[in-house]
Amino acid sequence: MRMSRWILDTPLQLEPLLAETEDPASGALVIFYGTVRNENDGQPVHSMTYEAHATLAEKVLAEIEQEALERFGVRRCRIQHRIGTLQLGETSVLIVVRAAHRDAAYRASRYAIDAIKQRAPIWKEEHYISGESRYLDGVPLQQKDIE
Amino acid sequence: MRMSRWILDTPLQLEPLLAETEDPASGALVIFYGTVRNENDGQPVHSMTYEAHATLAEKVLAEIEQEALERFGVRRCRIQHRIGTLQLGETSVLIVVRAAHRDAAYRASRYAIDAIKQRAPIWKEEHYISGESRYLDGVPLQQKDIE
Amino acid sequence: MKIHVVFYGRLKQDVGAKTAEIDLAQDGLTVHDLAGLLEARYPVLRERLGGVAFAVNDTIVADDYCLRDGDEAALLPPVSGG
Amino acid sequence: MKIHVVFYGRLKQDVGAKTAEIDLAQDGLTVHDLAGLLEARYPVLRERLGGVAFAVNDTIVADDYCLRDGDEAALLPPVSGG
Repeated sequence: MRMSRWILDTPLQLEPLLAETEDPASGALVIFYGTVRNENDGQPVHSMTYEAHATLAEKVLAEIEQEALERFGVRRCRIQHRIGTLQLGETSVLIVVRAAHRDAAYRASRYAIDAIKQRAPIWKEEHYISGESRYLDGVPLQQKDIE
Repeated sequence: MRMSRWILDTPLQLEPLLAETEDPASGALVIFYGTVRNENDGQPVHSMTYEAHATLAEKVLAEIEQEALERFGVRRCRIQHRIGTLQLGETSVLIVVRAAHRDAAYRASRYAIDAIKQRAPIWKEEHYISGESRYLDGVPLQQKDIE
Repeated sequence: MKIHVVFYGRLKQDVGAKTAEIDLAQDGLTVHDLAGLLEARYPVLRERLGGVAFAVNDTIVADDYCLRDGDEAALLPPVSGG
Repeated sequence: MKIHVVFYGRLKQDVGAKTAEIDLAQDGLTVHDLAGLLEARYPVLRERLGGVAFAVNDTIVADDYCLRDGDEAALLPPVSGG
């Protein structure tokens, strides 16, 4: 377990990210939170454990931030992902994008969360009310995605 | 000047909207902030004054919230717009959408801000560093949009 | 009949007032008629009214809407919120 | 040569351990060779390795990547973050 700019084992906080990304030339701010919800495929969920290959995940999240800036011309992009066991409603991923205009901000935010789900070496294990746990099926990592 | 669930003459606050929309069945939360930026069409901006036909604007924003819920199947949608004179970086509009999944949340949020810009009886006057002020060109309201 | 008129956005600046009162002997005024009266009183409105919507008692109405004594008619220029 | 192997996600559960050590007399082991050794030691991996990526020292590498003494090889199953 460790703390970094991208992977944290403590609750994710919006305020520091807003302060870090403050920008008078931005007119649009889009924030995405992924949160633990109370059911999946009809099974009542109790909690969720997230595990990451932390050093590689940090590299990938930093790359995705950079791609968002370059591809969409947004002015700020910050991503944080939490690891450890999260209760219902807690935030697993937080993305802050600021841009001059809203179109780029929405597109970059959406790009970032989609890329995280495809490329970040992070795994989740769902714990159900029933007492059972299950690793969710995921997306195979591709070498080209990361190098 | 008046306070309501939709039109406020005081700084917009995220926390009360997050509390109001809390929902254990939502896994995605998309927040949009429109903020006053420091230039428009190359002219340095000093501040911005927003004026609304408050009672009609409240009706329209409530309708847009309802449409977001119905059209995109999101679980929560709340919109607030500020009126009065705002300084650089201050928030003019705040939209909170919660949904089971991210696709609906992004689409509903985007729908809401686009609809606000088309249909809410709100006007902005930009004040420039030069001392000049200008009402921005806008979108004519349509009768069918509101009734 | 009396109509209370409210100008929003740049119209307020154009006519130099936030409100105006229309006071007529006869009844049966439509929104279209009201627009004509206002253009006569404020010639600057002639080039503006094309993009203006009228709201009566918090509902946007058509040109042929019949105003009643005491109505509030709001003139809403093209909007720029968000 | 020694290779430090780390299992992530469900692989940790499958093999019943977070890490494993590979200790070999000869050098020149590729990631492909390592996968074979691991399958021999943990038969449960046979049905898993198709979707698994290998990272060596924080970079995802190809099957023909040549491991060096002391490398850490991470086995990364399909991901499900976000």
